[in-house]
Formats: sequence, structure tokens, C-alpha cells
Amino acid sequence: MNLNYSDEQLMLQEQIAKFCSADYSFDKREKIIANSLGHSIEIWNQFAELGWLALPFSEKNGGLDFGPIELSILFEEFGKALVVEPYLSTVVMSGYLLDNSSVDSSALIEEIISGTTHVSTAYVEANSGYDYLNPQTQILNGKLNGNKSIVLNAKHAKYFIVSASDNSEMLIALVAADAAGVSFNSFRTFDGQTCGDVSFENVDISENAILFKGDEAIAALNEMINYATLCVSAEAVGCMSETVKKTVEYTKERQQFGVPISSFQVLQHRMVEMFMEAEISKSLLIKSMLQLNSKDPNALKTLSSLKAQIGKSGKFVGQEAVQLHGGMGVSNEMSIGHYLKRLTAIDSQFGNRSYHIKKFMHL
Amino acid sequence: MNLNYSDEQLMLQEQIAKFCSADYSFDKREKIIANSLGHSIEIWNQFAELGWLALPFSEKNGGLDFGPIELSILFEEFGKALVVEPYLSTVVMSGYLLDNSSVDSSALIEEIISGTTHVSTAYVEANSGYDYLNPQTQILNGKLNGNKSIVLNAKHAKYFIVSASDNSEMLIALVAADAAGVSFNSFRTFDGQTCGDVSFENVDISENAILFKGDEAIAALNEMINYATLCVSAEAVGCMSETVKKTVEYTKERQQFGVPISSFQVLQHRMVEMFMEAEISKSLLIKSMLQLNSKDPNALKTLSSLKAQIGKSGKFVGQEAVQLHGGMGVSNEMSIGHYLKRLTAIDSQFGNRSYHIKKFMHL
Amino acid sequence: MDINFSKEDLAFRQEVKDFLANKYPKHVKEKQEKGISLTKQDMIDWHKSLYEQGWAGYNWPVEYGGTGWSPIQIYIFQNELAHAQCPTILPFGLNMVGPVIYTFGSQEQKDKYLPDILQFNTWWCQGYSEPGSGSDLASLKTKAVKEGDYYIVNGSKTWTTLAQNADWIFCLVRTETTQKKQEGISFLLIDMKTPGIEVKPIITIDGDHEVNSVFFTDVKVPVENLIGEEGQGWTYAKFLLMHERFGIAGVPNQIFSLKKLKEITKGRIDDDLQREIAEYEIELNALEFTELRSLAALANGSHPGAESSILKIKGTELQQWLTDIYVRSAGQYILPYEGPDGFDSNSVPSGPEYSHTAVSRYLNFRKTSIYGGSNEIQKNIIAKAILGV
Amino acid sequence: MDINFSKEDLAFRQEVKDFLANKYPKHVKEKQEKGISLTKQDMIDWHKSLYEQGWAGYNWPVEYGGTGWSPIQIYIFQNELAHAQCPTILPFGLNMVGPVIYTFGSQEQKDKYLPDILQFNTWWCQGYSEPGSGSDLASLKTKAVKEGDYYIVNGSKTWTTLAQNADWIFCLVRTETTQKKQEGISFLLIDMKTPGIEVKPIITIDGDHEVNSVFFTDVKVPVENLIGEEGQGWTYAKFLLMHERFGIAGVPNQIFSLKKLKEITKGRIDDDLQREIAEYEIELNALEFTELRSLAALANGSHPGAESSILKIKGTELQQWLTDIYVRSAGQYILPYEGPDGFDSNSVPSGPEYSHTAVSRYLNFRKTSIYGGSNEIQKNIIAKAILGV
Repeated sequence: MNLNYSDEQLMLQEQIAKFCSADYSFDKREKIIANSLGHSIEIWNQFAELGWLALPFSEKNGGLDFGPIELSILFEEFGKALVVEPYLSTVVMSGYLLDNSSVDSSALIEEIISGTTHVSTAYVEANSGYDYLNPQTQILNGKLNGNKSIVLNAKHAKYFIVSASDNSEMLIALVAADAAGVSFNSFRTFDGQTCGDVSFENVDISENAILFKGDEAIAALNEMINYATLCVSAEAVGCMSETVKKTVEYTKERQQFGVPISSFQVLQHRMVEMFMEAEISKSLLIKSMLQLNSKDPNALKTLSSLKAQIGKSGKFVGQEAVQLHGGMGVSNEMSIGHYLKRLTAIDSQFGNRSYHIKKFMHL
Repeated sequence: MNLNYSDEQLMLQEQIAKFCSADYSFDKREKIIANSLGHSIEIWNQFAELGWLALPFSEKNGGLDFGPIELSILFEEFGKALVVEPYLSTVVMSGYLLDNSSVDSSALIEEIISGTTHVSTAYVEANSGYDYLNPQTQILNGKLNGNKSIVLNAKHAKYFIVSASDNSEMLIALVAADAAGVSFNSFRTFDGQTCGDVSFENVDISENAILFKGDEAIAALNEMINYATLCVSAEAVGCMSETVKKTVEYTKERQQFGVPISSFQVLQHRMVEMFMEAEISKSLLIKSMLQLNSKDPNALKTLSSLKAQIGKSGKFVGQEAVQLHGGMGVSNEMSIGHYLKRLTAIDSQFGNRSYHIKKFMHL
Repeated sequence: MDINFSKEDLAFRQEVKDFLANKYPKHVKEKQEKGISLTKQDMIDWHKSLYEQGWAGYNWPVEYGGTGWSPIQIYIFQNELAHAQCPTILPFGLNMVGPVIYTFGSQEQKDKYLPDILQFNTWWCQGYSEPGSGSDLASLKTKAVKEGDYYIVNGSKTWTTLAQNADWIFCLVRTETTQKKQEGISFLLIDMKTPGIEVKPIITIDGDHEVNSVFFTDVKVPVENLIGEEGQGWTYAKFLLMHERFGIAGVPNQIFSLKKLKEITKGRIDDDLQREIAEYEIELNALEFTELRSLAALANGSHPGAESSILKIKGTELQQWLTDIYVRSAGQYILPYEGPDGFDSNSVPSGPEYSHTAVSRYLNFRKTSIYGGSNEIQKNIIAKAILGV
Repeated sequence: MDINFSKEDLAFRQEVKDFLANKYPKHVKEKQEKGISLTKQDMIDWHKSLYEQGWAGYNWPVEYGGTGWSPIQIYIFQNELAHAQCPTILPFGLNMVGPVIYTFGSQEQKDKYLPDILQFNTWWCQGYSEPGSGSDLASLKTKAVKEGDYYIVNGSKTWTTLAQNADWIFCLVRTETTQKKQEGISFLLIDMKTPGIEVKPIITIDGDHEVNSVFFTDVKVPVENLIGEEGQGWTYAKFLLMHERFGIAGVPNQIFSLKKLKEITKGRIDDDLQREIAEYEIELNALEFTELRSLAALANGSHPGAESSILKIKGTELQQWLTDIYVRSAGQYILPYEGPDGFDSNSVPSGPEYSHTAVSRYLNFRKTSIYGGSNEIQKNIIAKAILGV
């Protein structure tokens, strides 16, 4: 047993942390969100140059073949800086499906790695809740019909990866966003990102656009969600530790009754509780990424425990941070409320606390 | 709407409070518990003289015909002083069944009111949990057979009131404790009272010993449990308010770091939270006793909400009180831990928080 | 003791119901039911309908044009309004400055301000908090220096709710620098049209523009706008804070919101969610009866005291809990965000309708445990005033 | 990073398993499995079996007769012991005074005390708390006045665990009255047979006699029983408190206890209970890995620091939670009370077996958030040492 990052991992962490603190200030983030795109092409290109977009892809597809540990490192740092760029959607989610399909997607992956192309995975439907294995969307006779919800970064996707059913088994298909019959509405999300409703009406699907079929489709979708779950959990851990740090700093500066409010014992203990929540969440993150990395038989149970804990701890840390910031906590100008927003969003994604406790109980 | 006690009710409250503070000190209680009986005959006789043992009985049976409000007043004061005398068992539970049976029990009730006789109701079985409507105990061909658990004050009962089944309907029978075939083992309870396992082996039951049959038996048992639930809830409210009071007093006296520990903000807020829990519990107690009194259609739902709240608030108040007393809190010599014990016992009786939340949801 | 409403109370409730059925402005009603934001004029129409019914001063004594209702009547009134999904009755005039004026103001001030407050001819806002004075309100720095017939006011106020709509602001200002910070504070009424006042929006985390910063630069305020005595402002402020907490538990709105939540989640098999809703409901019942106990005490002649702090704390905790249950019951469909100008697409996102407002409400309600004296301050108050520690 | 045990660790684990299978005293094992209280001799037999295996000093360096195990090995060892339901290894000699003696004691003291500690020839107890000094330990008043070759000790200690069995007590005593209360404290070893010592039982709310008051009246203690320097006792005490917290989270025992609870509640339809157990299990997993992270840091050469306060707080919170779940899952069958002398009837009450011990354990565990530095004190430590506020 060895719980220390390797030198390579430490270097990666340092690189990301340095980038975020130098090039991703909260003010800059606010400007990025305010632009019509909702994220920054410039930043995305920097990600490409730094090689981050290649991180999880297999070597045969031009990637670095990094796994759960490195992704967790990346997302923990992203969480600290509240990065809004659609790494999760394009690289982790769509990337996983493209990289692991038996259909050769190396050209498209090359575009992703170079930063020129976004791909979004459309697997949620308006009535699906967290059950993504029973899509109402259908592919029959080479035609795709159906509606998808909460498609992350839909607006910028050159392709959609779509889950569907042919009435006997599950299919996962790659569809060009500009194909005839594809339309979408894009929405801002409350945490500074974008998502969309995407409709498919009699869209032609050729046989070689089917990335996965049947059990393989189910396995790929499950595995993709697992990776995404780990990533947002790591992001939440980053959000939490940064939130605690900022709250401690704020209370040291903020004076009331002639003293810094950090001198009030009630606030001190509250911050200690926040700190402990962040720490125990981090513990489950480490356990989870290591078990996923070593393909431990308990890995999925641990992953559900992590996501469940994140839901509870994230809410506590985020809410208390706002409370301890007082009026400033509810002001949109301050970063602190945005951590609460992102933590709230993360709990809702890929199964919330309640969902994962049930999963934990049945695994 | 009028939420003020009547003058008569205020007088009753004052009388009980005066008695408890003058004649029921914690030291005296400890001596009462230590004696072999587990309660005080002298105190019981005083209850009789003060007329309290007559309180809930109907006038036709020599009682005062007082209802939920007066019983709540009595038990709230009992809770403050941690009274261990078996009022609940003899007067409330057995008393209700005797008073409401169509079989004339006026002679036995007279004995109860005069303080000479105890009667215990045996309705729990080893495997029944909180479901008391499906007894395994049977009455067939005039013979009672079965085993009852957690029979309060079993040791001193001259009679048992026993729930049973004749394989087609429920029966409630009155059985002399010295009848052939009746045997029992008595145990101290952790909250300073006593209970017993009672066995019935081929005990003769005459037709006029059957107090209730069928739907009437079910209704009587339900109603008896409702009364008992209200009483212990009122007792818990008394326990809580006294616990808060004692904790505030203790923290004002206890010096650490050169100051009374009541000056620490964390402890102040904790006591405020304890106080609030006691207050909202009291609110539901008032709502509940009034609704039971006016036979409001929502009375049972409110009663379940009260018992559920008592479970949560009582635990919080009791545990925090011990914690704030530090080492003294876990010392058996101090009263404070005994409030925690009684509050813990009360949650377990007549359905705990979990049970009553479910009941609340389905009513 | 009697839990039932008296015959008179029941008749009164019917009267309120009749008003709501017949005289509650239809256009306001429609918007409220559809969840559409109200305009300033809608709010004025709503308040004027109450005035025309004679109910604007629902918590005022009869001599100042109020109803003189008993606490139980006020409770019934508020319940019925919440049940009918009426807009909030804005507190700034009716619950805050109004009672201060009729309690501490001069006859001229009463004559000048009270009728307009009742008729909602003037929209008031509250100038209490400052950037440096939140929980420590008494440390406020906005200065008012007397020069002839005027006070010259300089400084700034913050978190000023709906200042963008306001005609008048009532302010705590420092007229003297004293040893004890609670002294030297005065209570001043200021016309928002006076030169030198600037209102800047503060956007809150739910994206809304509800609160503002208000800046005062050499603002000339006639001395006759001073309430009571110079330097006694803190006394009036405390009086007002007590009144502000009346009804702050927000029980009627929560009952309504709970009812909707139960409809939304009906038949869903999330046992834990259903159970949590029951747990919430139990505590809400407890809070409601705690408020009734306090109303009963008021009706018995006692003054609102530190008990109102319990209602503030528990009320806001439960409100926040409820908005959180809404968020969690909506799952991932909470993500698309409807800003103050609607969705940034012409279409409404998929997913259940309530999911589109769940997060905004959740975020908006974070403030409730901060404003009106943060819950931490309320606990300090209870510790001192009730527990005596 | 690697989550798996190394080959060496696995071999080590097997070694521990073998010991438990073959050399763990049978009579102790039987009593443990049946839940029968151990006698003093049982405890001695248990510790001696560890000594004979060479494992008594499981957390001691090799040079003092310890195993020199890595933190991970200690973790494995403790886990296996808990899994086999072994008795606690008493901390007073091995975890507390032992490390103080080998770190700060003289060669003579090491020679005199350490072998007996390892062999469990002497039973130690801890003289820290006093009636007036709980959380504020440094305010202790027990006095030791030097007269010739002796200290004359007067005062009293309280909450002294198992003092009734102890041969020796290590005490913090005041040798000087100083400005700063942390100064002037010394660390003294006292033979319990010395005249003038009186031990009086304290019965705790679970009915047990585990702790005591210890009174000192003119007790003559040879000066050579002083550890280190006079006046430096506070330094040694802090060192010891850090070590005391090692393993205080009690994870292995909780894992075992959880396993039993799951067996007990298997198949029961209380959804909410099952869910709560899952919630508990998740937090226990988190705590376990938090402890592993801190062990990894230790193995990397860092010293136990304020992080151990997290383990203390979370560990005791979870232990208390677990005992509470036991109580609630047993319903009303918790009522009959088995005192230290058994039930006061010859029969065992009806109801599930675990219900008879549930409340005693629940009540017994209330102390864990109070002793060893209350959880409030731990939070103060974290606030200061980690958050810097």
C-alpha cells in the first residue's frame, strides 16, 4: 500500500494548479461565462497545447493513456478554479465512448486532442431520471428518432453520441450535429456551463455509425458514467477544499464587533466541521480512484459511497461557506456562491446522494 | 382558539410541581430505586391522598374524569422529577382498559384509586415488535396460554390485563397474578423502573374476565396505547425542559480556563439549540393533547408527529446535556445522565421515531 | 384551552376568502399562479386592493387607520393569503417604518406619512446595513451632520431590498460619534429623489436583482424628517427588528409549498424522499404551533420578545430545507437556468416544470438565515435574553 | 500510488492470523465470543500471550523490545485483532507511559519500568484529570512538594480508568506555582501501594465501575520517580496525548460491530434503518481511509499532528452513532437492564439477545466524545493548528 502520488503525478498536479492560478482567475471566469459561447476557445487551445486533451485516450489513438488517478488530479484542480470548459463532456464522456468503440474513431479523436472539435454525449431523456439504460429514443430501419435532455455543451458539439434502442437491444450511435433532422435548444446552466435539449427526427444512421451494440453498449455507457462520476467527485473535492480555504481567509479579514469574525468560537468550529467534511470526502476520492485504477471488485461500491458522501459534504461545505460570508456570500460578484452552485450541480449529476446510497446498498 | 390553561389546570400543575420539588428530590429518587421494590409505597399513597390516582377515571367509577390535558400536565411534571412510580402502567394503561370495559370493574378501580392495588397490562410479546394487534398468546376453551414481554411493573401487579387471540378474534382478559399457571420474571429497566416477562400456562379464564372482544378489543388497545403515547411524550417534554435548565445552571457554575464554561459561544449556541428542541416538542405536545381532547380527526396523525419529534429532540437534548456536563455527565451520581436514560427509554416505548414517522405518513 | 377557532374567527376567515375570490386583482392572480414575475405596478395594484378593503393596516391599531385585528385574526388572514398564492405584503412601509412612525413620530409626521403608507402611494425601503456593518449593525458609519435646517448625509447602505422601486428610504445614520456605538445613532426618513443619492444593483447568486447598494453624497435632508429624538435611533431600530420578525417564520407559505411538493412527488417510489418530506412536515407543524403559542401570548398582552428569534431561526431553517428537497427531487433537470430575462433560448427546457425554478428558489433562500439579524445573532440573543448566559 | 497490500504485508497478516488461531488464550476467546466480562487475570493472560509472541511492544521501537512495525503493519495487526474479537490492548502502559519513559526517561527508569510494561507485570493507570481540571487540564492542582529524597504528593485525580486494578499510576503534578499554568507541572510515577493513596469507585451511567477517584494524602514518592526534568511535565503530557489518539478512531472494532449489526438486521424491512446503516457504513469507510492517509503520512516520516484530532472527533461520532443504531433497532426490548452483576432475576429477559447489551454500550460510549480531550477541545486544536484561526 502506497498512498503517495508518483513524481509524474505530482508534476501534472503542479502544472494544472499553476495554470489555474495564473490563467483562470475568478474575474476571467466571469468574463468567459458572459461571452456568448459560454466558454473560452483560447483556454481550450491552451488545454490542447498542454496536452491535457490527450490525457485519457489510449496510445493507439494518440493519447497519454492516463487513468482514474490523473483524471482525479485534473478535476480536483479544475474544481478549485471552477473551470467551466467542457472537458467532462468532450474528453471524458464522449472521449471514453469513442476511444473504446471497435469502430475506428482515431481521426475524430485526433480532432478532439487538437482542440478543434467538441463531441457531446446525449444519454439523458426528459423522463429518464437517472435510469439511462432504457432510452425511449429509437433507431429503426436506419432512422434515429427521439429527444435527449441535459446534453452538456450541446451548442458546440460537432457530433452527438446518442443512446437509443432498436426495440431489442441498446445502441450507441455517432451522429453529426449538422445531419438532416438534428435540432437543438441550448440553455445556460446555473453553474456557468451550458446544456441543451436535442431532437432527432428521422436522422439517417449508417451501420458504421453504431459505436456499440447490446451488452457492449450497456457496459460502455456504465463505464463512461463511472468515469464521469469520479471526475465530478474529484471536482467537488477541489471545490470544497478551496471553499474552506476562502472561508477561513474571509473570516480572518472580515471585522465585526471590533474583531475578525474568525475569533468567534462558533464560526471556528463550523469551519473545522467544513474542513473535516472536505477531508473525509478526499479520503473516499483517493480510495475510489485507486480501486478503479486497480479494477478492484469493490470499486463501484466505493464509487457510489464517494458520490453519496460528496452530495452530503458538498452541500454542507457550500451552504456554510455562504452563511459565514454573510451578505457577501449571496452576492454574485463573490466567488463563494459559485462554489455552492457547482457543488449543487454536481450532486444532481450522474445520480444524486439518494440514488448512490441505494446503489451502494445493492452492490 | 385559546392556548391558556384554565385556572383549575394551573392549580393542578402547581400542586404537582410543588410535590415533586418538595418530596421527590434526586437523592430521594435514588433511594427509591435502590430499594427492592423499585418504587415507593409511601409516595404512591401520597399520590392516592392527593387524588391523582383518580384523575383519568370516569365519574361513575369514582374518578375525576380528567382527559389528555390534565394527564399531560401531570406527566410533564413527572418528567421533570424523573418519577419512577408506575402511574403509567397502573393508572393510565390498565386504568383505561378497566374504565372502558363493559364488564363492571368499579371495585378494582376503587382499589387502584385508593392506592392499594397495581394492575399491569401485558400486550407486548418477544417477537411482536411494535405490532400489538397480532398476539401469539391464545385463549382457547377457557384456557390462556402464552408469554408476554416488557410488562411494566409486573412484579407488583395484583392483576394482569392480557391481550390474546381465540384464533378468530382478539380478546383482552383480566387475570389474577396469583392464579394457577401464572409466573413471571422481573427485571430492572435501565431508566430506574421495572418490567417483567410473564408466562401463562393453562390459566383458567372465565367469561366475565374478558374485558373486550373483537373490534372493541382492538379499539380499546389502540386507544390505550394512544393515551400512553401522549403521557410519555409529555414526560419527555418535562425531561427536556428540566435537562436544559440544569445544563444552563451547570455551565454557569463550572469553571474552566478561568471562566464559567457558559461563556463559550459554542456551548451557548448548543444550549440554544437544546432549548429550541424542547420548545418545538412542547408545541406539538400542546397541539396533540388539544386535538385528542377535542377528538379532532387529525389527532392521531398529530400524536405520531409528536412521538416522532420527541424521539429526535429527546435524543439531541439528552446527549448534548451529557456532553456539556463533561465527565460529570457520565457519572451515575449526577441526575443529568438519568434524563438521557429516560428519554432513550421513552423513544423505545409505544413505537419509536421511525415507527411513528411511518404511521404519520400513512394516516 | 381550546384548539378550535371561535365562531367569530370562522366568520372572519370566510370574509377573507370572499375578498380573495372577488377583489384580489385578477391580473395579479393569474401571474402568481403561472409563476410569472410581477411588475412594480402589479405590486402597487395588489397593495391598493388591500387598502380599498380596509385591510392594508392589518397589523396596525385602529386609530392610525389599521384593522386592530387580534393576533389570531392576523394569523388567519396571512394563512388565507398564502393559501391563495397572493404576493407578499411588502413589509418596509406597513411592518417597519409605519409602526415606528405611529409609535415614535410627531403628529405632523403621522399625518404626512401614514396615509400614503396605507394607500401604498409611497414605496419604502430600509437603510440599515452597511458594507462594514452587517451583524454588528451598531457600528454603522453613514454620517448625518446638522447644518441649519438640514442634515447633510454621507455614506452608503447595502443589501437594500427593492431600492430600485422605492420613493423613500428610512435610514439609521450616525449624528454623533460617541463612546458607546449604540448611542449617537438617529432614525431619518429620506426622499429617494433627493440629489446625491445613487442606487446600484447587487446581483445575488440566484441571478436576481432584488437588492442594491445606496450611496449618499452630501444629501440634504430636512430636520423635520428626523424620527423622535436625535441619538435615539438604536431604540427605534430594535423596536422595528422585533416587529420585523413577526411572521418571519413564513409558515403559511411553507404549508402551501409543501402541498405542491406532495403533489409533485405523489406516487414516486423514492421512500427516502417521501420520508424526508414527512420529517419536514412534522417540524413545520411544530413550528406552526410554536408560532401560535407566541401569538396566544401576544393576544394575552405580552410583547414580542426573544421568542421571535426561535421563529426566525427555525422558520428559515425549514424554508431552506424545503427548497433543498425541491432541488434534490428534481435530479439533473435543475441544470438549465432561467435567468431574470427568461431562458436564453426561446424554448423551455425539458424535464418537470418545477425543476426550472427549484435552484433559483434554493439559492434565493440562502439569504434568509443571513438577513434580519443572522441566525447566529439570533442564537446570541436567545442565549442572553432567555437562557441568561 | 497503490491501494493493495504488498506481498510482505500479506505474509505478515497471515502471521497474525496464525497467532490468533493458535496462541490467543482459549479461555479469553470463549468469554469474548459469549460477551462475558473478563477478569483481571484474563486481561493479564491476554497481554502475556502477546508478550510471549514478541508483540506486546507492537508500536515500540526495536531497541526497547518493541516490534519496530511500520504503521501499515500496526494497522493490519489491529484489524486482525478486532476481527477476532480480541480484548482491547490496554493503552496505559504500552501506548502512554511506555513511550514517555523510553523517550524522556533516564536509563535507570527504562531498565526498571519498560520490561514490566512489556511483560504486563505491572498494570498502569493515568493520573491526569482532576475534579476542577477537565478540558482545562493545565489548571491541575495536585501538589508535589520536594522534601529531601521524596516528593510529598497531595491532591486528587478523577476519571482514572481501572485504577482499582492498577499497580502504578503516572501523574501530572504541580511542583511549582507559576505565572503560566502550563509551567511548573511535572510527570511523576507513583506506586499504588504507597501509603496515603485511596481509590474510590465512580459508577458511570451504564452502571459500570470502570473509572475511579484517586486521593493522595501526604504520599511519599522517591525523587527518582520523576520523569525528565521538573516543570517539563506539560511537554511530556502533550507528547502522550498525541500518541493516545493513535488508533482512537476505533475503526477495526466498528467494522466488526457493523458486520454484526448487518447480520442482526438482515432481512428486516425497516428501509430507513437499512439506509441509515448504509449511511453509517459510507462514513466509516471514509474514516478508515482518512486513518490510512494519516498512517501513510506517518510512514513517510511525518509526526502525528492535529490531523489525529479529526480521527478522534469523527471516530467517536461514528462509534456513538453505531451504538445508537443498535439501540433503535432493538425497540422496546432494550428496557431490561443487565447490571454489572447480571440481571436481577435468574432468567434472561425475552427479546433479541443483542437488545440486552445495546443500551449499556450506548451509554458507555457517551464518554468517548468527552475523554482524551473533549471533541470541543479537539475542534479548538484543529482551528488553531490547521486553520490558523
